Amino acid sequence: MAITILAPAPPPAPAHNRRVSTDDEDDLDIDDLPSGHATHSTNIITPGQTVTDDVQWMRGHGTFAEADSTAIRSTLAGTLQKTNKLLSIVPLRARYTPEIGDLVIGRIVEVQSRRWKVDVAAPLLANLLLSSINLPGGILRKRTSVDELNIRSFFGEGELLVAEVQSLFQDGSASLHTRSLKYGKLRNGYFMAVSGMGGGSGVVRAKRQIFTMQTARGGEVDVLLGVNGYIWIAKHVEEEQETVGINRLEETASAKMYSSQNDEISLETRREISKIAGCIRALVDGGVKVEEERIRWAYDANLELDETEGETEYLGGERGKAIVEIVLGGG
Amino acid sequence: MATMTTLLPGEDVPSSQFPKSKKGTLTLGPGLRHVPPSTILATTAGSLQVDHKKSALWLEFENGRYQPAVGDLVIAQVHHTGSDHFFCSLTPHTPHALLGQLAFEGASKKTRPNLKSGDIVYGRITKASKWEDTELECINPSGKADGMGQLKEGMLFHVSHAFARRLMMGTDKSGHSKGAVVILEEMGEKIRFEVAVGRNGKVWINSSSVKETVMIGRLLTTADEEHWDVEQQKKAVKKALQDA
Amino acid sequence: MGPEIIHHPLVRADGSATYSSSLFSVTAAVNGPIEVQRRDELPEEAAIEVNIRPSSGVGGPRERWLESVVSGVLRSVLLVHMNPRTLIQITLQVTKEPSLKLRRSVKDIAALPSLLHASFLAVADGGLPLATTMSASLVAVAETGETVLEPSEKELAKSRSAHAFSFNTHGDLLLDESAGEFDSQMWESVCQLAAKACADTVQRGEDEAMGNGAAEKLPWLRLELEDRAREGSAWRETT
Amino acid sequence: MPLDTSTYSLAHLRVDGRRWNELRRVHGQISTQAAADGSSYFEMGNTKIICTIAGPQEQRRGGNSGQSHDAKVEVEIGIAGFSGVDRKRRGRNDKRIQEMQHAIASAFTHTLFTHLYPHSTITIHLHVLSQDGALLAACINAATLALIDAGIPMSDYTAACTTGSTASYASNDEAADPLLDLNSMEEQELPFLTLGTSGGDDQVSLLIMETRVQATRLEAMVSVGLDGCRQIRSLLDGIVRAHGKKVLEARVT
Amino acid sequence: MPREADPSTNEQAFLLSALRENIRLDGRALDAYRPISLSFGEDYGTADVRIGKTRVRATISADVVTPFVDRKFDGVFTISTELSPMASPAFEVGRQDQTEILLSRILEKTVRRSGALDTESLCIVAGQKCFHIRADIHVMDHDGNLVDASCLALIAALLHFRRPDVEIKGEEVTVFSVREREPVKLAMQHQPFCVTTSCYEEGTILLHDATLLEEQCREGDVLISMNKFGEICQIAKYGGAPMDGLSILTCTNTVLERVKIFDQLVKDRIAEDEKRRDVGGLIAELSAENDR
Repeated sequence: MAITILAPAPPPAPAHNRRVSTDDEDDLDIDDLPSGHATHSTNIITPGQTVTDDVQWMRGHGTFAEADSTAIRSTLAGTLQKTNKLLSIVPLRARYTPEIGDLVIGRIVEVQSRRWKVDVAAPLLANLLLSSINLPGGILRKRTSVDELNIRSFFGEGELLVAEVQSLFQDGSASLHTRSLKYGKLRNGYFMAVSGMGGGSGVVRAKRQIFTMQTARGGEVDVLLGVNGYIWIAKHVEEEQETVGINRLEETASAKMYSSQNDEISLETRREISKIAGCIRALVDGGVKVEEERIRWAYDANLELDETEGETEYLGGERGKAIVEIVLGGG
Repeated sequence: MATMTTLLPGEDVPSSQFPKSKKGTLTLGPGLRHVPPSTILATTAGSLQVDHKKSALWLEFENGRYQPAVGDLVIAQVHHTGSDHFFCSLTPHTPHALLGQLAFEGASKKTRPNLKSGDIVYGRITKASKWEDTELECINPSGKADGMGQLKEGMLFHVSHAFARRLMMGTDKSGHSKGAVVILEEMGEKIRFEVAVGRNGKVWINSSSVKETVMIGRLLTTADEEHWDVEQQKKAVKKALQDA
Repeated sequence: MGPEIIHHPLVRADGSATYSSSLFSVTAAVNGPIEVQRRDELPEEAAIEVNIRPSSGVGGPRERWLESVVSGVLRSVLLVHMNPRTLIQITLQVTKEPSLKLRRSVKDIAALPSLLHASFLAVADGGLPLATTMSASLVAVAETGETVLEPSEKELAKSRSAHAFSFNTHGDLLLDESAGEFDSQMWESVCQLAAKACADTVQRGEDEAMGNGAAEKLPWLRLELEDRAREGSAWRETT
Repeated sequence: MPLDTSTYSLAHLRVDGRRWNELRRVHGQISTQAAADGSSYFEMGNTKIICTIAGPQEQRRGGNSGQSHDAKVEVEIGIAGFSGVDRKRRGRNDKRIQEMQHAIASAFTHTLFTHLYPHSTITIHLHVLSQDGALLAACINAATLALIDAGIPMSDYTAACTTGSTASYASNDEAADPLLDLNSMEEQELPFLTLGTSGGDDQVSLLIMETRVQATRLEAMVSVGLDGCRQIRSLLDGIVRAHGKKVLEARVT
Repeated sequence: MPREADPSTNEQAFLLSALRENIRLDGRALDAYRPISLSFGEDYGTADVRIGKTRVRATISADVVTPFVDRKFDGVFTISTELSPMASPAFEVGRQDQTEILLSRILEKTVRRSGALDTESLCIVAGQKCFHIRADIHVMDHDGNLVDASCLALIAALLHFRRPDVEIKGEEVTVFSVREREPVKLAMQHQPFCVTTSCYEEGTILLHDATLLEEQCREGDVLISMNKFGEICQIAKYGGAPMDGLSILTCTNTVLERVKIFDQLVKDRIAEDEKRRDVGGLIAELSAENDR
């Protein structure tokens, strides 16, 4: 192993000069900051820092005030966000906190008598009630005690699913549902986890979280971006749109709905799936938010680079940086 | 009072001691078991007590863990909340007793009492069996709370379950305390306070001042630990009131 | 000399007792019936957990063996089916041991009666349901073939064999552990001696045996338990 | 090997050339481990630590903590066999390590807003790569950085450092000088303490001393320690701000 | 996994409101201890300490072992603290509990690391034979303040203990049993005691000798071990509510006062015990014999 001798580091800056006092820190111009979700200040605020001691502001997420003072202080490292009179701190990075309507990908952790416990990368496991899933044999079918006994035939431990957050409990844990044909069990693909919605670089809430990509050699590939940072990349399976009645369609769909058997996936498709995963990983490493447009750009960028620099399977390192550069340059 | 009969574990109750009752049924209290056809054995060392009126027999002993029995009034501590029960603890390290969320005065599916873990309630045991969970309620058959329900504020003091039983015995016709504990009565003449006694060895006291609550609680716990007789109790109450 | 007994020496435990004979001193604490861990749960009866802690050092195989013997005897004395799916937890702390060097096996046998008495008294103090009263005794056989009831340290050190027995009030044998060399004839005579000794500790006061006036035959166990029972309802007399 | 403390009184310079109130080089990085919810790498001189945070996540079953409504903070410290001079393997049950785990966990339980995450657990994993004194202090600083990275709300930074006193307890020398941030050689010879503060007003949240010292010397040691913690806090703040700036830059482009 | 039951909300709230009025549930002053009793067993080296309802027993024993290779001139001294369900059903056999770890660490730092026992005096033949002094702490009843009680019991037991006398003739080492020759006292260099201060209300209320309920309700604690000469042997403030640096310093003053009381208590009890044992001046005679 080669030994590298590092150059001696410079002595630490004399810390005495940098007094920890809010007066010296960049003054925050709360008044000038535009209100709204999309914008936050570019100043970093750190834990314990006083945001303001003006009583006109209300404290939101990421702030606190000590019992005997009116000063609003930060509890996080992040940026300031103003919504009318409400001040909150958006952390640079945080674990996913569920919100109603979020599309999430989860993994079954525990099967209970009438519900599943699902890991969605949140502080608490999410609940999926037996009554919140589509049962095979039609949406309107009544739930029976037989279904309760057969609960493992729908989802077993370790299986993956895509669902929507239906409601939140008092303690902040989510209740999920899969009562739509686009939700349900996941198969034929590859799972990856990046950090989720928490202000960090990861999956962001976008118009479309599920989309299909036409790949160069491997046919169509589905990409499902869970807001919680879990991502599923799978072979696209055409729904058999035969000339059957609407009821019939549901029946055939539901028969396959809870299958855990993968279809035949060609080597080419597998390779394309791994390339898309590589692109996403490169984006995350480069601090770029993960969303449909950026993934498509990254994929195209990689194809281009394949031609100019030769094909490679590993999309990290130099290749990753090159992809990110192209993406940031606008595709 | 007749000489006391003391029994050792495994000894039978002499038939001469059976209550002379017109009723055919005998009620056996703690410390005794029935072995068919007609033997009654002691399960621990204690003194035999007979109530001829109620045709009841039981053994009295001092120490040990509280064993739930139907009809006992107890002070229970909410441990956690289930979908339709509160899981309560009667004594530490024993399985939880169930308290129905609707077993409160005026409770309905819409207006359930909001008890959090750590809150205490005064309730009655409705089910006690070695096979099933113990169950509690805070409501009379008539639908009234009758003093039961959540105990707010105040302080909980821990005494032996035998002492708690004595505290709950009340007074006889002539106004004498049956349980030979007069602290609460004596104190009640001078100070206003609320009290609830649980058979599980817990006494809840609430008064307008911290000092008084502490004073009453300490008198009770010391009386229990040091086996004060009535005279000692009276003296101690007097002294405590003077010092206050 | 009768053994020395302290009732309820501990505050936290549900029942406790200290038993001191000329050889050993043991403090027993019992907690129960309490919640049992799933792995130890018995569907029809209470689980019994016995823990023996030597006065110095941590317990080893010999303590584990003593624990199994003690819990076996207690299982036959306690009405375990009265509290199914619960735990009765007994901790025995040895605080005094013979200072003379004894053979391992003899010392273990010698400890048994003290351990059993301490745990029985603690269980009785804790008000746990008991089927019967029990007593235990130690007999040593000297090199001369002479049997000695409740031997002293020196007698034990010089003994050829040592025997621990336990009987309930009906004279049923609950425990029989021996160490050393002996034949079956010897065993039988020792057993009879022990049975008599055990019965003596709980005989009724009115019995004629009392009239003999033999001081060492005082039914100490009965007296202790009765005293205790009276104390528990002493308050009644003051009214 | 006895430390030659005599040179100190001459030049007022320590074995590594520092003055009495000088910290060693402090270096920290944030978000070093992509897979963790939060992570950091922290150096105090030659003491080097990697910290990763898992959680807040649902409490494992069987914990049976029933009544607790707040998140539980757990700490696991792994000391690499090659981290010290003697290649001693420390088992999981080493009481000294368990004590450190407890100290760190209870220090952060108080500064983190654990009530925001009911029934969940926050696990702090600390991997010690190299030790050269101030082990506990470095662990606390590393954990502070990683917890900030994990976005878990806290009332303020928790910053820690060690202070010692020149001359061992044998000589009751009133003229003993306090020393800031001891290296392992100094720790072996001199009485020292680890001090952790949270919040600006010298609020001591952790203080551990394991060596015998005259009570009269404690005051000087504590006050030097408080000053050291202030320095550490501002250094930590600098690390967080630099990291934040980098993240924001990437986001804007 | 059993654990100590949490006190009810009412108890916690009441305890704090009482403390705000400077009232403790047992009527003590904030810095007062519950009645302390210290007694010794028949054998040497057994001390029984009761602080209120808390009861701890320390037993010292000695045997002869080979010293550690890296410490040829030192004897071995170990302290064992194993909590059993006797003290509280919350303690499980064989599982290391947080309370147990901290108790054992504090005793280790207070007594062993501070050099209270002179381990060099335990050496018989360098590198070959030395005494192994073993201290067993048995907690019999747990009603708070285990650390202070255990530390007191341990120091008292160490002072009370006598190890067997030895004689070295060339290579030959004879260890005399208690019956053969009067055993000798251990060489103690100083007697440290630990005092726990519990804090409430953001460190504004400080009290000593907390009961179990008071311990369960406290925000933080500072454990300080000192000897009567004013030397601090150990300070441990593990997290908890932050405290003013200055109030920790003032803490050490009250701790020192308490330590002096402990020191005197142990001294008096030891003297009483020796007097009791020394019936007819027998010991004096024997020790005189030993001295020659």
